[in-house]
Amino acid sequence: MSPTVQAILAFLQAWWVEIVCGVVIVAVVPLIAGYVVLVERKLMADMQARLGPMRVGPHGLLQPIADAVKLLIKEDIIPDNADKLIFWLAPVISMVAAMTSMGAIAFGPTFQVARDINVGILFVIGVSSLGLLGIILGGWASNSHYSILGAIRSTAQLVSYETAAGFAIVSALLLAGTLKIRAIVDAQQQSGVWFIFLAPIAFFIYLVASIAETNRAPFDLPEAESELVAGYMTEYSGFRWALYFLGEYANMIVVGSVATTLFLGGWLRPFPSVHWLDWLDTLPPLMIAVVGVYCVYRAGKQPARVQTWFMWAVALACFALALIFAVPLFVAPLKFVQPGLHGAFWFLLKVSGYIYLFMWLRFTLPRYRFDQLMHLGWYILIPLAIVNVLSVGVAMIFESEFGWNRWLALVLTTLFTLAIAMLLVNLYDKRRTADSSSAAVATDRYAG
Amino acid sequence: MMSPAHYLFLSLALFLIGSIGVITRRNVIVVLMSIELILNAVNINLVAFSRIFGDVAGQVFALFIIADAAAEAAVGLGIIIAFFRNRETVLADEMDLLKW
Amino acid sequence: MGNTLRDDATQNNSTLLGADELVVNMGPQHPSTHGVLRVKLKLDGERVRGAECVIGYLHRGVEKIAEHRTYQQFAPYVDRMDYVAAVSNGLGYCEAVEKLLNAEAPPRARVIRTILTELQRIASHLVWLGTHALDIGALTPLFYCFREREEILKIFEKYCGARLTTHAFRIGGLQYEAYDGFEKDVERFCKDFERRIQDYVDLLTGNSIWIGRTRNVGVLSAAECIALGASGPLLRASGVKWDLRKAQPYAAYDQYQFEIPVGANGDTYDRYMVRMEEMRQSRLICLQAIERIPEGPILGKVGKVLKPAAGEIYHSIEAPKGILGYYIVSDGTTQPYRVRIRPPSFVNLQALDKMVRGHLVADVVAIIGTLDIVLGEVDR
Amino acid sequence: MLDSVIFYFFAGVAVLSAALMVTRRNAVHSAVLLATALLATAGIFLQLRAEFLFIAQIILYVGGIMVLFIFVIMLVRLDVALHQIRFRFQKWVALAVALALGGEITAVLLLARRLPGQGLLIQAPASADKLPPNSEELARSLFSSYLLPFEISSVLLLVAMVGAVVMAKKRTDDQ
Repeated sequence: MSPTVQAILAFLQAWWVEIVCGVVIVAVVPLIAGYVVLVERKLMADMQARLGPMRVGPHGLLQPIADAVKLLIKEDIIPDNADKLIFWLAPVISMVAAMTSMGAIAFGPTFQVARDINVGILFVIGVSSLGLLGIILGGWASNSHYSILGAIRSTAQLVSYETAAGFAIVSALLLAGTLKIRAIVDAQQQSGVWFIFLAPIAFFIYLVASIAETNRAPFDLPEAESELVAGYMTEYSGFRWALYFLGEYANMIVVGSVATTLFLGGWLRPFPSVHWLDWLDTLPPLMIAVVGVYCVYRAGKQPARVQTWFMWAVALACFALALIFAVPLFVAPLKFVQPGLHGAFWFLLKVSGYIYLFMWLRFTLPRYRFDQLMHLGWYILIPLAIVNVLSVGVAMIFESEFGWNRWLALVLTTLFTLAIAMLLVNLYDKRRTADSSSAAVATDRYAG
Repeated sequence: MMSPAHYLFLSLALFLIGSIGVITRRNVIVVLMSIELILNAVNINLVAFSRIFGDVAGQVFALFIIADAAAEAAVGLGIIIAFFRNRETVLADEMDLLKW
Repeated sequence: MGNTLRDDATQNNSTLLGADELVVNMGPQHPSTHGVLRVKLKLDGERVRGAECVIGYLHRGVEKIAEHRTYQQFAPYVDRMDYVAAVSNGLGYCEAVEKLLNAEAPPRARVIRTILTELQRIASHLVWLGTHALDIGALTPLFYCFREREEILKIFEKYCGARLTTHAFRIGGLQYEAYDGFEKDVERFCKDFERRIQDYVDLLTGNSIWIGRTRNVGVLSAAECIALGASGPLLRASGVKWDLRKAQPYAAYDQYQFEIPVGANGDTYDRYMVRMEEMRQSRLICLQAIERIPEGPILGKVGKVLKPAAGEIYHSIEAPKGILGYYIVSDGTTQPYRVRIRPPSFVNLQALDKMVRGHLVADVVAIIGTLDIVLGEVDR
Repeated sequence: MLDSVIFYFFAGVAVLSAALMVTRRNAVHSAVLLATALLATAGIFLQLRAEFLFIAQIILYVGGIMVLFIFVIMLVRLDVALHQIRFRFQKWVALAVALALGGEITAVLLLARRLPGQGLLIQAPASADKLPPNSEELARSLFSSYLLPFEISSVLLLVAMVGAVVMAKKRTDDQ
């Protein structure tokens, strides 16, 4: 064998785990994103007293596949004198950005594609901010006056909320003291409590900023503007549009996992180091078993026969999964599997909880106007985030220099930041309502 | 291990391309981009030697250069926007008036 | 955005930086113009300098048709004008012709007419609330509103067989007797509706984003309202307490107690509160009405062939959108010489240009929503 | 072996996209090519085990400055089909100057090794795994020995921000 072949074999020998995980991620994420879309449509329907997609497959479960096939078959229209190269490149950038940032995320103590690079969280944020390029180039390449406006607006929104998200993450990193994702979760294990309780305001700022960053819910201005600008995705159709769409949902998963790793204790079960709560370890199999029982209960009530069979199949799958989760708990030799398996369960549970919150907000809240959105970003969120970094830093100093108890320091500083937040909010409300009502009165006395 | 000559030649190549860009291109925005390229070439040298001498100072300085490049790009583009709004052009050789 | 880039570019040199007076079209096919309305917005960057409405896309020449139909034959056309509140259109027309014939509908017919008109007012306000909230971004209220409206439409369907363009009334009274169980249905709806209104209030009223998007948007002062001839919730939100049901009672409104909600500073939020309160009041009217529906005939002594004496009358009622007026001139034959209709949406639409000035593009959608216009009525 | 593969790959991408960037007619194309060149240099930083700079380069350069460039190109609504002649007689002069400069520097590099005593004292660089953790090391020296330049560059950034905003702001007052 020639040296190069040996070198390649050696390379594969060392890195085959990462390559396999990478391939799995690239294959599975579009599927997951598709099913997140289905879950969102079903949830929206449930909250709006209707049924949601029921036609394709039992309870609409094959809808994402139907959508994917439809989008693949759909004709790919390229607007005339659009910039062909960049028109093709833009959705690819936004999808690639979302996928690569997913590579560094640790879905469990064992499932991590990029084996713990020591700039961990920064890598995830840096690469997911590349998605911004995809949006701008997409807007520019489709060469229509309105998609450029839409692209500029969504970029302005993304840039301003990324700063706020950055500061929120900095204050969480202060507590963790390291950038490595695995080390952050271990830090939360040592301190025995999730960082959401130590820095609640940072979590709240990151929540709001991440909603704006994925262009969703009250901030979904650019592409959902019912006025006249229809957003940067207008000229895209068919598969290119699907790339953008999957990019958005993959981004949502990425943002959810960053929040879970930083604030919700990654793959730790609630109250990780409280030993008399160890029965919580048995929760994963129990929860899945409960879902199985619910499916059995619903199976009887299904109108069509195929739906009853389907419900039985789902129930069996749930019971099997519950068994897989339960086995390492009781069978001693399989004990080593338990952290990896249960960790992944807890992680995915928290991420889906976070995404559920995204969806919930989308169905209930109306949309911000663009200037209100920028006003919230620049005047309230960024200053508050900076003050929060300051206060967490000060709390850390109190704890290390003057030996205060960590909780006391953090609670005090959180209250201080809350006071600043109150000040910020009504300082600007008074000024804003003052000048906007004057704008209305200033209109000419048309009617004598 | 890559000998320092590799990095020197790479940064030289980037530096030359950047300077050609600065000199020949008429569009001021592309000139600014070429300046970014030159700064990048310098960064490569700094980091290469900081790696070879094992002293992290080179990387710190590279960080300062990135910060400065950001500031320079921001101000440069600000000037271009102001200039474009008054003279409707971004071509270097039409910027011949000191005060318009 | 129906316009194409070419005519947009020719009208002005709109480089993004130097975008001076930019004329942009909204509609006629546009998700939030409530029908085929084209609005030409004069924009200065983001601020709106003025709005010019181009209407007529839905003009069917109803008034001209009226001159070649007998009075009874024209009644169904009236429902097609404000297709969202067809029952109150019918009430207005029938009462106008009865006034022309100086006939009088029997008391039982008047009470049933009042109940159906109030139910129609609730349904029309529900459509307004659903679409208005959808334009501003809240997805859920639309489905809650349409769920309640479905109950009302079921009652209409049981009563006269039609849901939207009902043609429920006849000149001189009613065509159909109230089906048995009518009172029970209406009562069940009213009982249930009180809890439902609380759903919308929870979702929107206290919502800071909703307040942010509607407070101080599209302000109309009382004087401006009166000068523009705006009527209905627009007028009442600006502080003018004027409701024909109280000022010039018709049908059986004088027999019931209900308040007229009045707003303070005439912005979109006040109009929202006024209409929500109106829905509650309509519910109270229905409850009071079904307690005692008088017995008796449902059709007055109005002959088969209506030949009113030559003359002219003007009769107006309080439709959900505002004052709906009928000016009928008869020349003694069976066909009216002229039927002139004063639609509230057409008149309220004139206030759009005034309300939109100085606002952002995103507010134009909220303002069109709060005007609650229906293009069938605007274009006739 | 792996190092050189990575180095040649990134170096090739960097030089190629830089060369293309300078010659492209469409400004947005050259912006995208510059972004690829910057990403390639980030890759080279990674190969030199400077992870923090790798991520700083991505966030600041590609995520920040390139966005700024593309923003301005879009705002300035640069007419894409600006078919003006890109190069003028300067092109040949510039090429000559660059080649002369290149030749001179390569001469210095090659000769330096042969002249005794002038060459750089180059020992073998520390092997990869014994390197201290990069970001901690960087931070320690940034905030200890280089604290003053750090503060000065923050002031520089502040001044640049204010300057850029003032210049780019639409003159609504005196227009």
